[in-house]
Amino acid sequence: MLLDCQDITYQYPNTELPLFKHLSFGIDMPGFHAIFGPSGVGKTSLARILTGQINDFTGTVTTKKDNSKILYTYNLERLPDWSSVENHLAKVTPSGKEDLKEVFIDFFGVRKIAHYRFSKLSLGQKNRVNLIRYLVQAFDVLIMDECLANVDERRREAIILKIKEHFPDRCFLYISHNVSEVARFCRQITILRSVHKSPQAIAISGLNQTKEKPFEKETLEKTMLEVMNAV
Amino acid sequence: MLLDCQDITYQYPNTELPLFKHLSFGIDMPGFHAIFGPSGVGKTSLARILTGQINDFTGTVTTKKDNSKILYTYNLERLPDWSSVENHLAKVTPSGKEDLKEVFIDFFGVRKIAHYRFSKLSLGQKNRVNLIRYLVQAFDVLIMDECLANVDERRREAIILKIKEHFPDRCFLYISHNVSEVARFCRQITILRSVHKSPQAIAISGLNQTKEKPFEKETLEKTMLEVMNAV
Amino acid sequence: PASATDVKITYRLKWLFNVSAAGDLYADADGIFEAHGLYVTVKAGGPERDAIKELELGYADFGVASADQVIRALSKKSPVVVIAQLFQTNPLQWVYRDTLSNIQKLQDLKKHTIGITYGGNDETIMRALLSAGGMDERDVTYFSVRYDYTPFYKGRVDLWPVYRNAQGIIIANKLKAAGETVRFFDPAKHGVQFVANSVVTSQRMIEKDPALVLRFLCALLKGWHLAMAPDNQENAIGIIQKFDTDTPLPTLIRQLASTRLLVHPAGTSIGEIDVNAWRQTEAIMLAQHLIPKPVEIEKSLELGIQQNAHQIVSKNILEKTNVYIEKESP
Amino acid sequence: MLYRRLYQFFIIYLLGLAILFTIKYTLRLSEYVIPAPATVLLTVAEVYARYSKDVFDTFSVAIIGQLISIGLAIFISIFGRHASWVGSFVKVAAYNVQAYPIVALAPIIFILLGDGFLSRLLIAAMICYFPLLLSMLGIMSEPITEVEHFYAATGRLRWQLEVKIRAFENLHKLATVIAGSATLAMAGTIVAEFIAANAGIGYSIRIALYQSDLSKILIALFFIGITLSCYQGFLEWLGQQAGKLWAGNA
Amino acid sequence: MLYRRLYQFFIIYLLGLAILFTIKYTLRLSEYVIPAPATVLLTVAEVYARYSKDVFDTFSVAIIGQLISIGLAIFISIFGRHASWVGSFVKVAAYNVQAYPIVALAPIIFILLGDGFLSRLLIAAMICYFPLLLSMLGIMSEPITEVEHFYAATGRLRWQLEVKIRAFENLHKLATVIAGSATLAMAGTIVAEFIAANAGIGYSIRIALYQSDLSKILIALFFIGITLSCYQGFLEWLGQQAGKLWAGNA
Ligand SMILES: Nc1ncnc2c1ncn2[C@@H]1O[C@H](COP(=O)(O)OP(=O)(O)OP(=O)(O)O)[C@@H](O)[C@H]1O
Ligand SMILES: Nc1ncnc2c1ncn2[C@@H]1O[C@H](COP(=O)(O)OP(=O)(O)OP(=O)(O)O)[C@@H](O)[C@H]1O
Ligand SMILES: [Mg+2]
Ligand SMILES: [Mg+2]
Repeated sequence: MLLDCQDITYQYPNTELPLFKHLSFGIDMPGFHAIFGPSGVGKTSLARILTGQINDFTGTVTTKKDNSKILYTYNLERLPDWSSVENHLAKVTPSGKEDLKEVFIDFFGVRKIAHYRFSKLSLGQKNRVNLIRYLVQAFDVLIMDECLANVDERRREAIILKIKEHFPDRCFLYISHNVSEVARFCRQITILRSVHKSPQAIAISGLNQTKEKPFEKETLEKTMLEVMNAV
Repeated sequence: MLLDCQDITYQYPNTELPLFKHLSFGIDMPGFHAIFGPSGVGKTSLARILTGQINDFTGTVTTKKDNSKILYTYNLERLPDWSSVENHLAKVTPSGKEDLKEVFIDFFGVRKIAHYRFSKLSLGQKNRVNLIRYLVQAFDVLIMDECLANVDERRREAIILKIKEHFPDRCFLYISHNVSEVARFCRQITILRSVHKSPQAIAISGLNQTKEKPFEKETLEKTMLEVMNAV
Repeated sequence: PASATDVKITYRLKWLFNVSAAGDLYADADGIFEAHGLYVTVKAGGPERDAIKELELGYADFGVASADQVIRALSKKSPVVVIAQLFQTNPLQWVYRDTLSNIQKLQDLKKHTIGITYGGNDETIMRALLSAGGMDERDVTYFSVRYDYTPFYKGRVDLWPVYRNAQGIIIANKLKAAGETVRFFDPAKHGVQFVANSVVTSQRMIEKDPALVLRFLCALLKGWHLAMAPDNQENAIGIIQKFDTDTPLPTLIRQLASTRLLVHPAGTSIGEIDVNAWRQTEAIMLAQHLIPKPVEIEKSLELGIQQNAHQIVSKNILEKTNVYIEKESP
Repeated sequence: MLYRRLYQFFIIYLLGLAILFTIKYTLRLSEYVIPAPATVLLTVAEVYARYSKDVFDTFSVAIIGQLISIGLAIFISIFGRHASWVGSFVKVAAYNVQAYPIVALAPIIFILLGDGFLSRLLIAAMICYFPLLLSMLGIMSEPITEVEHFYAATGRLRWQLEVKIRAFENLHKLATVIAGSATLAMAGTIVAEFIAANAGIGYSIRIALYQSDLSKILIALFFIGITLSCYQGFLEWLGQQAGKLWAGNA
Repeated sequence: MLYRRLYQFFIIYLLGLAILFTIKYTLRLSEYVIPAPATVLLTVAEVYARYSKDVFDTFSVAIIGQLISIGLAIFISIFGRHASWVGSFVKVAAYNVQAYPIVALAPIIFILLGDGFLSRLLIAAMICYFPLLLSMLGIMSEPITEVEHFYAATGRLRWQLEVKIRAFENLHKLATVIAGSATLAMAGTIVAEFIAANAGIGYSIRIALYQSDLSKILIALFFIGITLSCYQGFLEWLGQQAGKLWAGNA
């Protein structure tokens, strides 16, 4: 198991009912996976449990290497505004990853605004710039919490494919509300359901589309339906 | 014309090239309309021009009644955290609209978290709560800038239909990156294109789906294609 | 008229409650004021206080002010009059260690580092002394004095200005405890008569109710008499201690003794207004351009009232009975 | 929390004494420059009752003074928060008054208010309110768009609401400054007493200075420090409680 | 902007005079209590040269003092920003020192530093740094998650960066406080001169007080006010420039 959550129960302080009850799920292979579920079901909370930002839960979170690096990025993050986006990216890029960074800057379409301060960017531009700085870091698991939510679909799909191409052996947990996208690009789709249902998490395998391997319409629709029904 | 923009040219201070050049477009009937375009093309900027937050542009923005009330809401807004969401909603609901507010609270699925402080909500819950307080205000035009971006599709569609049902004679400008959604639910889709293309704005009519009138798959795909090509 | 009935009066001192106000406090605490039908609030003073201003503003009816204050006030047309002079010798003197050669003549000041409060009347006095000795600032080193005595303690300053009867005693004690002895340099002994604390009131008061002024002054002087009377020391000390809680008894006794010598030196009467000293004070201030032109100080010295009060008081001090009230009241 | 404050204060105080005494004994300074520990102890026995009473007296004035200055700061920062003419006028006024050393203003204050409680209070407040004013100005003049946008757009953003929003978003900063300003209220009152010379520990300090009695001053400082540490602790606790209440255990 | 500041200061000053003079003439007070306008003018002619020089002298000390206290405040707030033992210790220390009235500390300061420039500077800094400290503490102890998350998650959040981020996000507030603290630096220096030095406007004020010469004090206050208004204006301008530069004309 790359990542394994067993029997997780958690309730936020002074709330009526628990958010998770005996929640279990696991990721056993690298790839571009999804965590999917209705708004408010607990995706972000789960991510914060995985990264240890929440630690007063019961149950166990285990990773293959016990020093696996789990990074978490979300769509409200900001870069400091005291210098241009490109300077910041340059600063936080580990040596050896410079070329990768340049590739992403071009491919994500932020080259022509790379000399702006972050605050001047559009939402989608912010999303992309922020994602780049995470991609060039060292990580085993990267949790992407709606961190492309404000990017247009065409570009978003291109970006996802690019990521899959560059990091075949890393593990991504992609949190998004776009069913078709999740169904098309993700390998394992972990569906979070309300605490009343059990099991609270169900795994569905997606089409895991790549540049090489396009998808068939029917399977997509089947999977999408499967996902929607599972929720 | 409900809303008419003629020959708008605008460039942000210390940027290389203008964002809009002789941009013209208009909305001639009420309904649920869209402003669509790739990330960074200028949708938010355009909205800020329409609401007068940006006023050093050239060109004219005219509305039917010259005192038309244009409201703008975006997905990063916050409610003050000193009391519960329901208190805030109650406070800002004009008398007469209380029932409407209650309807939305139920229908948008925020009833069970209405007693939380805003900061405790999930992104999608925040989106919905914020939208409710705008819907109960008096307005002629409401610009919704990705203000449902973090809500799951199923709920989002339901919400859009609800809005259309309740406000047949108001004008909405819905900014979203979800092509199919825009194509299905919007009446007029104004497509913003990069400043190099001309005209910079193209109008396409969407399926304008309502509860009563469902849509045909083919037309949807046609429209979606139309939109994607126009961009 | 006010003089017949009981009156409320506010009396503003020059400095904090201490031995320099012995008589004032005595008159208050021993009920002498009441006995004279006066209900007096005695208020402590301080460097930021100015009795003369309070007279004008009506915050006080009588007050204690130093001569230089009086003369400045007069030169600015303030309607103030002097009704008694509390110190016959100015308590402001300079303390120095006896390791310093004894200062017998003014020229002995040469080359010494002398503490002065810039703008204070110790500066005025020192300049007067220097010019009297045919010297000026260049012959000595001035050192600006402030709240703390450290520079003197650490020997950076040779002569330090103190109130002989108050701080003087305290410092002498401290150094004594450390096995050092001190001397005091007294300007008066070198011909500089600079008047210190005096009792003042407003022109208005004198004109409106001279009897009241007389009555107050009598009570006050009686207070001073009893406070200064060696055979009455226990009472005096007891009263001062009530107000000045911070000074230990032995110190207080020494302070009182020293105060006696300043207030009631041989051949003077308590409260006596030394006109010549006042003239000299004015002359000094004029010479140092502290006032633009003469104020004719003697015009503002109420010698009459003072002598009148003195006779009454010394009389019934001798009789040890308070005949004054019967006399006055109709 | 409070305990820590207290014993940390003890450490600091003792450290201070230690330094003084080392100076004394290394430089062989005599008793009258820096008193020996024994002397200090004797003095404690002599004055502790009176001084603790004085400090308490001063402290009670300080509290009132602080309350006043908080009110004052809020008031001025509300006017001064805009770049408008009035705003800048109020600011210029507030700043200038502050620039004048109290010692220079004191005589004028006494002329206008007479001596006693009122002057004492005013001076204390004047010394205490300015830091409050500065941070409040900073906070009040900075819009919080994501929150204010709705109210502004729907014409609901009356100044009370604006102030409330900005205060709330900066609750933590405000709490820090207010708690800290207690210190200044105390210092202010002491200075006031020092000048007005009629009551409180400030008055006692003046006398001690006049009599050059360092040991008394050291003791006074001790009482001041301990009172203040407690009050500080209390205020911070209060701030946390308020925060919890208002922000709902956020 | 600067012009406005200046003439607003004039208005305030004249208002103050007006009040004094009204009191004078309604209560028929002599020259001694409140001088007549004519006298004040004469005094101006007499002392303006000396006083403006004095004020300038004081002003230059004040600037250095302010710089020092800014440094001091940054230093302490960096240590004090955490709820750690050291943090609270530093804070307790800083607060207590502040609570002690300078006049009471002065003797000790003089024992340690001797008199003259250094003590003067120290006292000025001590009076000026505390408000700075308070707001900086408030600012530095409040995390800015959306910005800091990445650096923390990737182990890059060294304290320098943390401080930089929090300072930058609160640039406007900091600018306000720093500009405002100039006032305190000035007041501080004056007080220092008042109790210590033999130079500067504080010293002149003390003499004027001894000679109970209100007109001189009024003139001193005028020079202080005008110098300060200019400096204030300059600092605010500087703050804006710095902001522009750092935040890129944001
Ligand atoms: N700090 C908190 N205290 C109490 N309840 C909280 C807190 N944070 C989140 N919640 C509640 O927990 C639930 C799950 O929140 P979470 O943000 O994990 O949902 P989500 O799946 O990320 O939703 P979305 O897709 O809208 O982001 C929500 O109902 C929310 O109200
Ligand atoms: N204040 C500003 N100064 C300079 N350039 C700006 C500013 N705000 C936005 N821009 C630039 O203007 C362009 C349009 O921004 P805008 O936010 O309108 O795009 P958008 O269509 O809303 O994109 P998105 O869909 O990602 O929100 C972007 O390239 C952005 O970099
Ligand atoms: Mg979420
Ligand atoms: Mg946008």
